Amino acid sequence: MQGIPIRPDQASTIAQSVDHLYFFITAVTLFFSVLIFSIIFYFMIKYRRRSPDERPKAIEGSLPLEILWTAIPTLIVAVMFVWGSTLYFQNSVAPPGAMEIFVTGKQWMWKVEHPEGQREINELHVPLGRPVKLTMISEDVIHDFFIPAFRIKKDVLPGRYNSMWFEPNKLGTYHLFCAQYCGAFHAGMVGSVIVVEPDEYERWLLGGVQGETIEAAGERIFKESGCSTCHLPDGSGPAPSLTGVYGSTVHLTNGQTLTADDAYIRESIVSPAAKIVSGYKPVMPSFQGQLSEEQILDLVAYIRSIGLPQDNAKEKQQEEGKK
Amino acid sequence: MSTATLEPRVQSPRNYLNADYGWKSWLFTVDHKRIALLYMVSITFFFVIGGFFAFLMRLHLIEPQGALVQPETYNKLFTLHGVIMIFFFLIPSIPAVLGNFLVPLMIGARDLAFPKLNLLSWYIYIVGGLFTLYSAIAGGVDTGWTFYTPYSSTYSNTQVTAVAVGVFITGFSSILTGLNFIVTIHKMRAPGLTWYRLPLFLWSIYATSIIMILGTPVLAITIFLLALEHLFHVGIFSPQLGGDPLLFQHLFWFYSHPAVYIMILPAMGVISEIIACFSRKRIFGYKIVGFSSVAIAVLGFLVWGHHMFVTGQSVYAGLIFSFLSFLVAIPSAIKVFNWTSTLYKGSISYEAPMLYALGFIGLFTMGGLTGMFLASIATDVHLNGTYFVVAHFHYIMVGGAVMGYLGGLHFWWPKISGRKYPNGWAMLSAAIIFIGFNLTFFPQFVLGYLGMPRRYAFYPAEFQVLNVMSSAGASILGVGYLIPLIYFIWSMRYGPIAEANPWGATGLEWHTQSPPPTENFEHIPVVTEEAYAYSAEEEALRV
Amino acid sequence: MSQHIEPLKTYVTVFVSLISLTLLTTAVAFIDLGPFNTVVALAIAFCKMMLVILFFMHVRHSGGLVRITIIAGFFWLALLIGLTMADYQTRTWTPPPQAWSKTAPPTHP
Amino acid sequence: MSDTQVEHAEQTGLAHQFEDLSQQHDADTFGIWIFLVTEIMFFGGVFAGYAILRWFYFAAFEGGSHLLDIRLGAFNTVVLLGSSLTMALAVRSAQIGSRRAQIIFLTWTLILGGVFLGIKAYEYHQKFVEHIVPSLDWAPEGEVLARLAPGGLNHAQLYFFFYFGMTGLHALHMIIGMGLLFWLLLRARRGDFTPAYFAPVEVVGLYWHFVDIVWIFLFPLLYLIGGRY
Repeated sequence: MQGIPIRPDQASTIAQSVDHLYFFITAVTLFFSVLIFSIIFYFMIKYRRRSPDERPKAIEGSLPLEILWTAIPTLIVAVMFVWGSTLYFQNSVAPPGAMEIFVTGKQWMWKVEHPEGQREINELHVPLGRPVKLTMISEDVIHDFFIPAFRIKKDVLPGRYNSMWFEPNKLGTYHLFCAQYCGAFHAGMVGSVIVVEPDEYERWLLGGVQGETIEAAGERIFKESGCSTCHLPDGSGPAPSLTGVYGSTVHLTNGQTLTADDAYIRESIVSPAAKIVSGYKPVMPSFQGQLSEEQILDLVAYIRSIGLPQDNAKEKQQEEGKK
Repeated sequence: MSTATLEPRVQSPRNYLNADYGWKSWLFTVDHKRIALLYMVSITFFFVIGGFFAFLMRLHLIEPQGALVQPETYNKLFTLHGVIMIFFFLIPSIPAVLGNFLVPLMIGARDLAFPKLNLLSWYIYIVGGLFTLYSAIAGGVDTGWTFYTPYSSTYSNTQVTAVAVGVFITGFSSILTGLNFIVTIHKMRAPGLTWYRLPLFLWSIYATSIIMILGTPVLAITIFLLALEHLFHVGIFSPQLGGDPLLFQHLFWFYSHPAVYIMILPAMGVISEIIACFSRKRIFGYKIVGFSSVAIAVLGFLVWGHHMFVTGQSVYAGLIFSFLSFLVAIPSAIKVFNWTSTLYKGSISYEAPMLYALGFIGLFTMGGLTGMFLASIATDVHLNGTYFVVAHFHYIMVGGAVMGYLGGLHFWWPKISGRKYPNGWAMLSAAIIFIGFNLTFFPQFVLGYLGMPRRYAFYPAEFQVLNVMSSAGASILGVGYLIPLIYFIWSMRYGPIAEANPWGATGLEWHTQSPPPTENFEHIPVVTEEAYAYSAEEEALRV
Repeated sequence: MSQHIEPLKTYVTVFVSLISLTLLTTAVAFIDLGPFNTVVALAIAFCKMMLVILFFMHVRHSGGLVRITIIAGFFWLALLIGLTMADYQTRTWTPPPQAWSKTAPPTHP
Repeated sequence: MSDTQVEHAEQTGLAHQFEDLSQQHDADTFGIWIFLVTEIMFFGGVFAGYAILRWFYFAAFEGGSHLLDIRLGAFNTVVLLGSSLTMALAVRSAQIGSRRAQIIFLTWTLILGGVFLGIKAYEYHQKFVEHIVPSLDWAPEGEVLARLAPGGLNHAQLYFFFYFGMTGLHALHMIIGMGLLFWLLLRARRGDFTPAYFAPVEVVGLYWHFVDIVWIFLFPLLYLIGGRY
């Protein structure tokens, strides 16, 4: 350690742009602090009381001045708002084709699952220069996945998928923190993010225990948990076929329609009665508490893989949009 | 204006302090001034406890692996530090102590509109405090003062219910105090005391009361529901049954963000009084400063979502809340500019209250400006939940609100106690607090930017240097807070007798004797002048 | 005390209107109006509230201060529900997730 | 004793901090209005939660709502509106200085409040019989189960939590109000209230009307979800 650290690493594509805004606000803060401090010091000396009976003239105020120092801060914060929001808005949606990694938070560890089935705990290996989208859920309380070097964080909620994305642009090992208080060993829910060259990442994926891919795991759970006995691929069972469902428009018994996404698939597993597909009876039991969030993620991945092909899904959405 | 009673104390010492004796005369009093003193003693007690917890935390954090306690204990320390400091010290500090003492005096009334209700508020506060102390003794609570579900409702097996009940009960104390102030300011002003003649302290107390009555009930019901969840697992804030943890956060922050303004607005009012008095000038832009208090109170209700930028709140709601959060910065900036301009061509003297007031402006400016990092979503994503947030709100709440409270205490102490305190020591303590404070909390800005999350019982070694600096500053700060405690207690017995108006201040409270008689004024005064009539012309008119 | 004393007849008329509105809202519940059932029920409740506030609570003869106080109360309630709802209602506005793809082309050469 | 204090002693019911009864009356009524605003926000927290979860799980809330007895709900609304009328008349009697009428109307208000709570208690009892009390006795079966199942049992439990939470909070306010009414009744019998001094009657009256207004909204929000056709 050399002296006192004052800046975290910049290791993602957005880190630099966030820092620029950070420096801008810092500059504004410094400017106004110095301005106020020096004016106060100047007045304190210049207008110090020279005799006990001194009575200064009353000054009521000045409208032009009030307008001036309302307008200037308004302009400055307007710039900050637009700047900060644009940056945030741009970064709120992952670019198409980002590779996806699943994260499950649990008191007090992070479980990471790569699409090829490689699993790790409290570590996250990612390839350099490739956008990565994290889909995250918690098994218990609220956690928060925070990578300071990437300038990103997002709460990991129980019962709901949250996602965020980043594109690492610097090799190295960086801190991973839980930034939402989650109980006794909150401070121990830390790990590291390891950015490696893409080919090294491929090698890493192949190394270690050669497990099944995430879809394969999902398919296995689909069979083991008995899903496949009702959800027959041809739709002849008591439950709708799941082939081609993901990304498609689903019609419900109450007349509503929705696009089948991760949240819908998850809800249908844990509280199947909430949204019943038109033409079917609410006979499915809830799997809440029987499947872990990791297993549900595997199932979601499997149902995605038998869903609409991506191009079709896009076209379909565009059609819906036109209507 | 009524004539000040300036008879020698030896002959006519009758005042609210010696009007009656014995514990019953205190515990059953309905005199707002005595109730203010009851509050003062109780919040000082809680401040010492909360401060002690903070001291232990800073001591613990000297070493990366934690020097003192187990992580579980550390979690309880910061939770109780937050709960006690916020609900049992900061929120009642200026309103319930200085506000209670001064509101009737400043408006020329004999008491608040509902004196019995006022006493009831104190008892409610004490009952809430006892629940909280019980929870601390019975094993503590480890949810953080924010009580986020589902951790607090389902997973924490500490004394969540006791502390929730404590906070719930104390909420009603705050509600009733706010109600009392609003009715009193509306209905009990002395003849001639129009809204635009009110001291700015009353404007800010009024704005504070609005937040207290509109925000606190939402906290009360939220905490109540939380306690039900913890006891019966009803699940509207927990996902097991389909409830939503973010719903809790929405309801919680609907109060808890405006609560920050409950702490800072009265301090701003105190600062306006002090600056006017010690520069012998009317506050520059009186009306604008007054209305900016109300603007802060109203806007403060619209910004709570900035605590939830990274929770998975909708992107669009985030944009709205970010925009509104920036808007709150503007009335705060206006206030700072107006205070600074008040000094222009003034006659500035440097007594202890003025040092506290100037310290307030400095620290509040820093605290307010660093708030912009957190209002801007892109930077907040990085800084949310880190030590940057901790540093920011301590600059506002400790650098701002506590500085304001101490400044006000120094300013009105002669009126409250009838005694003077040693000015040299007071100025020294103001300087020590200012230095100690900055040393404690400035490093935390850097820590936050580096990415150190808050509420960590142990941390990576590279953060150690800054943490040690912070802990060192905390020990200086602790000394700074001890000194006033000692000389205030000393002055109650040994301090020189204070005259009715030791600072040469305007305002009705200075026109009655020190300490005031139980009924405040012999005759209800008639007000014929604006607030802060310090100029020679206005002075001449008065005589 | 220059309090306005409402004639007995007013109270009785208001009471009869309130009862009628209660019967009306109950009756409407048995008619299918789709989502408008809720709207009508709340509109009727609002009318009933206004009757109680204006007549039983004498706000018809109260000063501006009381009126502002009441309006402020409901305004803040609307803020609480409205801004909270603003979050929930707009959550789905963000683009729906993309379907599965694990072979993303690297964006950096 | 100063002059003002002598005057104070002459005006019955005047507290020491006020100049005259008119100021006191103003402060008292304004005070209760402020208090009612805090009550709006207090109930508002639950209403906000209700609004969001009902929006999430409309079907479940609808199913739960249909298990409530709409006739009892409507009848209770009428009872409570009646008590509001008698309360308003009690205030009017105080204004015109009729002690007898005050006592009669206050008694009727108390009785109607009691009837309301009695019916409410019966409804609560029914929920225990049907085992649809969230977390304490949650085991719906038979037809009840069949009606709740479409919306999901967990979510129906949330509805019933809101049902008990909101009506319970309302009933608590009723009980407090009845305590205050009883106190008023004692004071009215003693002849405390005159056309010049009746602020306590008016203040309790405003509170009672507010509690009535809360019920005016609870009735459609809990009993009439999604209609009954």
